[in-house]
Amino acid sequence: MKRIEAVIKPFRLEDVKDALADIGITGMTVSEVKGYGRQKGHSELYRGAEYVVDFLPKLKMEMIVDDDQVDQVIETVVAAARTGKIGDGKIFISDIEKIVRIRTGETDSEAI
Amino acid sequence: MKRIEAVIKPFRLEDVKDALADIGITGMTVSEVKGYGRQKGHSELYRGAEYVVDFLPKLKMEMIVDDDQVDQVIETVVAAARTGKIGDGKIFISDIEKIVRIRTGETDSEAI
Amino acid sequence: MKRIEAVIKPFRLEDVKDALADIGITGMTVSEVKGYGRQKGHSELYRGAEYVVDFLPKLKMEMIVDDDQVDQVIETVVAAARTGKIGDGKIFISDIEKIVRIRTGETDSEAI
Amino acid sequence: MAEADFSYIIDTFFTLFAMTLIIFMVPGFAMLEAGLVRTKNVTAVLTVNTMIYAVASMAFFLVGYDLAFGSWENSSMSMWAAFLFQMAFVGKTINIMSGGVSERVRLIPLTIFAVIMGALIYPTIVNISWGADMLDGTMFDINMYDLAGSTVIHSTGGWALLAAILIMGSRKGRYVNGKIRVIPASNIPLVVLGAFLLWIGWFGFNGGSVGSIASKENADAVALTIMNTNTAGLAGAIIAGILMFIRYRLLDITMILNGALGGLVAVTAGPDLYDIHTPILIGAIGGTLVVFAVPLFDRLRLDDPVGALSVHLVNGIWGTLAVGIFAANPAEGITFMGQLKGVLVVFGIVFPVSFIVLYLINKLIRFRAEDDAQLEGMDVNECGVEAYPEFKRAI
Amino acid sequence: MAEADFSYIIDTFFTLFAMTLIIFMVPGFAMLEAGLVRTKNVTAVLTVNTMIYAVASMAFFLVGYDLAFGSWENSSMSMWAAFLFQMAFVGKTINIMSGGVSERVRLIPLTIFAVIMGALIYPTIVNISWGADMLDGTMFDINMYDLAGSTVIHSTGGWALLAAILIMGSRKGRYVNGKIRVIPASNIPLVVLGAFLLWIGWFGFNGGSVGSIASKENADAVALTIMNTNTAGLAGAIIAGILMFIRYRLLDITMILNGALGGLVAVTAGPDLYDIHTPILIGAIGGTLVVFAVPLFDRLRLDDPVGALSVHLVNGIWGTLAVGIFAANPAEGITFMGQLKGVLVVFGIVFPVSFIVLYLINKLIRFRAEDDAQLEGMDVNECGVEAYPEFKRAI
Amino acid sequence: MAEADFSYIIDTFFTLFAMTLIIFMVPGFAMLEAGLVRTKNVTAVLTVNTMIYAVASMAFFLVGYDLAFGSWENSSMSMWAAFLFQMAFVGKTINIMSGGVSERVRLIPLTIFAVIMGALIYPTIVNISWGADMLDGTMFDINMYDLAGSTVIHSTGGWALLAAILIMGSRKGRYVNGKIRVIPASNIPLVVLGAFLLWIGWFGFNGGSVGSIASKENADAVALTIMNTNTAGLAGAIIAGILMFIRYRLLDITMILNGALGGLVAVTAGPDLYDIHTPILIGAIGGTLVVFAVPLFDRLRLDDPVGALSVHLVNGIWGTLAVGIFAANPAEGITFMGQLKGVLVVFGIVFPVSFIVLYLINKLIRFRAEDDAQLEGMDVNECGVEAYPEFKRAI
Ligand SMILES: Nc1ncnc2c1ncn2[C@@H]1O[C@H](COP(=O)(O)OP(=O)(O)O)[C@@H](O)[C@H]1O
Ligand SMILES: Nc1ncnc2c1ncn2[C@@H]1O[C@H](COP(=O)(O)OP(=O)(O)O)[C@@H](O)[C@H]1O
Ligand SMILES: Nc1ncnc2c1ncn2[C@@H]1O[C@H](COP(=O)(O)OP(=O)(O)O)[C@@H](O)[C@H]1O
Repeated sequence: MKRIEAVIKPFRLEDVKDALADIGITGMTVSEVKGYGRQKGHSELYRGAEYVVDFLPKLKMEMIVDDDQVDQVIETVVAAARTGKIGDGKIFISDIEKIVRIRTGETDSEAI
Repeated sequence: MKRIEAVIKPFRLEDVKDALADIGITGMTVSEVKGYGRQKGHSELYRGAEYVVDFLPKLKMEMIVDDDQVDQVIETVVAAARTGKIGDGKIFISDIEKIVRIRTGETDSEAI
Repeated sequence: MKRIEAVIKPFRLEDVKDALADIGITGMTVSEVKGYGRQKGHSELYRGAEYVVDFLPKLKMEMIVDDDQVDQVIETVVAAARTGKIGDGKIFISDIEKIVRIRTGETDSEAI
Repeated sequence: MAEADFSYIIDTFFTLFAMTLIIFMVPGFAMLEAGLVRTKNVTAVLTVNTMIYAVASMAFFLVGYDLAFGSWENSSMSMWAAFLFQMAFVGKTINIMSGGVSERVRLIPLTIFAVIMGALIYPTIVNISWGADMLDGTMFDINMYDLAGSTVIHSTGGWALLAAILIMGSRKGRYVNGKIRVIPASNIPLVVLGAFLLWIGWFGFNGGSVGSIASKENADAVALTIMNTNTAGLAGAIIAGILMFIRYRLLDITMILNGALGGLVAVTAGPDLYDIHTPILIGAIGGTLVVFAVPLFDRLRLDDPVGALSVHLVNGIWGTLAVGIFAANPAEGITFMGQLKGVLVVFGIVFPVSFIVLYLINKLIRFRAEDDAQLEGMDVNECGVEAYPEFKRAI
Repeated sequence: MAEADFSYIIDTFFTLFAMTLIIFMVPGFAMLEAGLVRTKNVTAVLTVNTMIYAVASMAFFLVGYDLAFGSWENSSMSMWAAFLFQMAFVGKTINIMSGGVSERVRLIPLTIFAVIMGALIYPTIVNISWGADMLDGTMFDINMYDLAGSTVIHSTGGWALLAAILIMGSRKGRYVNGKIRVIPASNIPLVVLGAFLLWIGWFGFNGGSVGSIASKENADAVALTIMNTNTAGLAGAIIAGILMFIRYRLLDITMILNGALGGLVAVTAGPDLYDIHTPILIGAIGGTLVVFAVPLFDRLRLDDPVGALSVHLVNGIWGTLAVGIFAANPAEGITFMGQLKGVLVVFGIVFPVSFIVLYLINKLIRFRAEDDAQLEGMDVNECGVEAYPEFKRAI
Repeated sequence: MAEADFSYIIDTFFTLFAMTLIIFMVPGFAMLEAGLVRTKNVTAVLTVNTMIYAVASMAFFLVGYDLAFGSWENSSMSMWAAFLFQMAFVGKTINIMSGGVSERVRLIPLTIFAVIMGALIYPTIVNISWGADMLDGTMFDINMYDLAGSTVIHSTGGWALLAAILIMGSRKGRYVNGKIRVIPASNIPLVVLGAFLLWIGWFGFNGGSVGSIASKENADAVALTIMNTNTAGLAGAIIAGILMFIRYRLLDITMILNGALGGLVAVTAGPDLYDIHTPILIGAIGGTLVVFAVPLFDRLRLDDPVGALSVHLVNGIWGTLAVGIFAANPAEGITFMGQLKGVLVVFGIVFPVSFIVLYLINKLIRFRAEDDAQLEGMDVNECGVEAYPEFKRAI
């Protein structure tokens, strides 16, 4: 099983979620993060003093999926999250060794 | 070393933490997340318009442990987090290659 | 490619980020977490009743880097995040199989 | 002591008291709207509210007051108190309009409009209704009874808002593929705080509009006015709560408060004319109108994040007509047709004039923020100040 | 001008002023309680506060006022002002009770109770203490001196709360395995804002209760009342701060504010009777009582998230007795025993009646939310509106 | 009715009204400062504001009032009302100082200083300017016109703040390696709410300082005072907005509000003396001064998280001198030199005395929190209560 993490622009969340639900993804976990990257930040003010904010609000979505779903999920996320402008975010894939569903004790593919 | 991540219902946090402390887990990192899964969301209102909220509040706990502790931690989390109702959450296990304790520079098992 | 996660004291963020930028790290993702560890919590009050808060505010930084950068990043984070007092935090290294840049579709090293 | 002196002193004091309550509506509107919009637009909304108070009051001071009343003279109370009371009203009219175009409006063109509204448009309406009356003797002369401005303030703001929404369009992402996306309020305590500051401000708004407390009759009129004002607010809240509960089995506080405000707007035209029970009916109808108008405007794709059209425009009209229904008194010139004429004349002036002014400003500086700016939030793009910036404990 | 006219006008104005200050206690209680509960219950608490103001005031208007005073007639000020002043009190009594059962109480049965309290129970207490006095001539007739309601308002609310807690039980998860789990306040700025709005409201509450400002004596009495009110609040805050610091080396603001409110409740029975130094003692004892009562009620497993029992019930009793101690004046009928009798008679009526009414309503519609609903939060389950819903920047 | 009685009653009532508005400045300062500091210091700031109100008022009551005025006697209004009005001012002076040392000051030594300030330092300044005048006949006797305290309140607080900053130093992490780190406000709605509560409070502050409303002339003076006060605030806000927009193309609300407050401070010395247009100039200069003073103090490494030096000290001086410029009236003893002398004498007393007192307290208990405590936040270390503690939904 694989963990697919996607750091995306926050306002794409609904679209990405819907697109994933359409291809049969039934679970995901989302967190609020701040991203630092090529997308440059902006200046903000405080009582007339300027400062640069270079951590921008992003959302991180995490989906644990079976190996054979990985490519489809990546494609779906890319399609739904892309705006074409810098800062659209990244997808990271890593390995998951085991899954347990707390409620039933089921494991691995059954627990996804 | 393994990373054990548990997505749980927020109000179980204290119990899970205490149970883990009882079996000798000395470190964990927790974050607030929103979960999408089988547990269905609910309707909310705003000025008389209804909408569905399908991301529910969850907490994600992360424990890095030695390989031989994994099973015990899983059991402990399952026991302490389970309410038996849908949405109890999942546990994901993955591999960690290296650990460093910032304060001392100790690594791996010594740094847990 | 590797994922380097560092749980640090929040006020070290700026320094760690600057140090990482200096060694050429161009991307990172940060989230607010609460940490439980050896650093003991403190008592708080509410209407005259005391209780112990043992989850302390921390930040988790996540950098996906090429394998050959790992050691340098670790050193840099340790140097910039260390205060020498308990609770300075930990660094966890794990494997990342694949990266995709959403905007361009580039993958792996090119997508970092 | 001469009775005239007594009356002058007491009415100056009373008017300052009433004015102070109205000024509480400045933070009132600010908190209400700050609570209703998304966090990324909170500072912008607060800045708008602050700037409106500043520039519209100044414009009214330098230009509008003369236009409205012809002269500063006042023998019944201190002329400065009389001015302050009138000045306190101006911002409200513009707040009504600014609230309804939140989350997409840019601040500089809005500030320009606030100046024109405070210097010219609103004073013109005051002139023909409460003031020097330049239409006197023409066929457009109006005789409407409108104690504290169901039409003069609330509909005026509402018509300007309607024009503004037509020009600016809806918020990015609000109506997508024929669907309405609900954008919930971000901070309910602020909404409640704001609504109650408005409610309390209304006591000064309506009570002060009686104009004098310095005789037994006037003291009764003021007290009755405040009582009826409050009663209509209570009734509006209750009916909205009942309707929400019937429909959803839930008590939607945002609608309950809008219901209360609807009731308050509705009673504003004639709180001194009704017996103590009529406001229950007027407020309840007001609250009901809000409950039905909010989704209606949404179906018409008139995107109004705070419900200002429903609260202020619809109930401004209803409240003015209600005087003609429940307190018609042809002997004193209060008739349903007179009220209706007032509503129509004000519409006939405010809507087209606002539309043209907004249209022209829009040619110079676009009112509507770019889509990208809307996505990022007005705070960062217009103010440079985030409302809740903290990356917790990072510094 | 006839002196009677002068007095009528001034007292109408003054009463409207005092009433307005009391209405600031509506957002005051709302903010205080919204700050003290967990975020998942904030909207529910705000909705409760709003609905209570709406329905209890309406019930008092339609039924309760007649029951309390027998007639609306008033020759000393506008009858509408007199009504508004009394109406402003009603909600407070119920707020005291609703605050203490926060985070588990369901809204509809609570609203029903608010109607009954506003229409019948509270007016009955007013009747026998300040009003028409139906017990006059019976052995239960009370002669207690209670200027602004240490007993009539605060203890009444407190007894009703005690009954309510007995019926509803504690919050899920509050007392587990014999341990008390601390559930901290979620938003301290709201707590402080709310407490100060209450404090300011108290000036109207107590000052207005003098009933007239229209003579030199009365002007002095009003000013002294407000001064003594404030002094007791100051003393309550200071003593609570000192006790906290001695015990914990920390200044717990939630306790300091509860101490201040305790002092304010305690002085409420007789602020016009004391010299200017006595309120320091009364307020300091009031603050001390709060500091000790809060943990005591917890040990008794009476779960009161906002400390209302300690602030309002304990100090309502203390304040009423304090009049008998520090301002006994048998010539004018003020005695310790008279005060005590008043406390007991009010207890004897309010507690059982509230208990029975709550018990019966509870049979129809359970007051206490299910455990699962409590875990998820009252906001989602009762209102459908989260207080701070935003998944930051997701839309 | 005798005119004296009328006047006594009305002025008692009016003074109570003005005092109430000033007390709204207690939550006003509290909200403003709570919004301006980082979340980890919010409870501490709120606790400071609460304790200051409590202890400084009490100290003024028990000691300071006698020192300032010599006697409580008052024939023109209730002596209790006169006291309350003066008492309402005390806390403000200390708030000015406490706000500027936020985020590093410890609570106990600050509380001690508040006692000394409320009991001795501030009353001494009142004595020589508005009160018994112990310097009368000496070469230091001052004749400055300072209606509501541009110098007596605002500069006094400002000088004490300057001394305090010199003793306590800047916040940890504010100036690092020669660079200024910006530490933004954490909650803008609270800032706006606080600023408007202050603004409204100013109506009572300045209006009430006229001292009487009980004649036509006084009624006019009060109304003019409030009007001019408001106008200067409007002008300060507008100019700050314009300057921000010119420089950054952004409307920085924190600066706009500071501009408004600067204008309000500046007009405070003579709002009753100016015609209605002069305050536009005075307020605009006030707002401009704030815009330039804020970065200047930062360059001087005087770390003032809320901008109190710029708002209160700089404009306190400017406002006092402005009277000498725009309203000089040698016949009545108002001259530029007289104003300047007043400014200097007050500086000459308050700054060294505050410095010495602060220095001595600092020897006993250090004012400045340890670096580690500052990093963790004052809330946890001084109060034990976090402002927004919730680990969302964890309980
Ligand atoms: N190497 C990295 N490690 C972790 N997170 C990264 C990394 N690079 C980028 N990110 C995340 O992705 C977001 C977008 O990256 P950015 O470089 O701004 O634009 P783009 O996605 O268009 O290349 C960043 O804000 C950050 O959250
Ligand atoms: N495949 C998945 N990937 C990531 N997170 C998941 C996945 N499935 C479930 N989750 C997380 O677990 C939570 C609980 O899952 P859910 O399906 O609602 O109930 P249950 O745990 O009873 O099966 C979800 O809210 C989500 O946060
Ligand atoms: N085994 C672990 N798994 C996950 N997170 C850990 C673990 N141990 C420590 N942490 C994180 O690191 C933080 C610091 O650890 P702590 O034991 O307090 O001090 P130190 O870093 O000095 O050893 C903790 O607050 C927690 O967030």
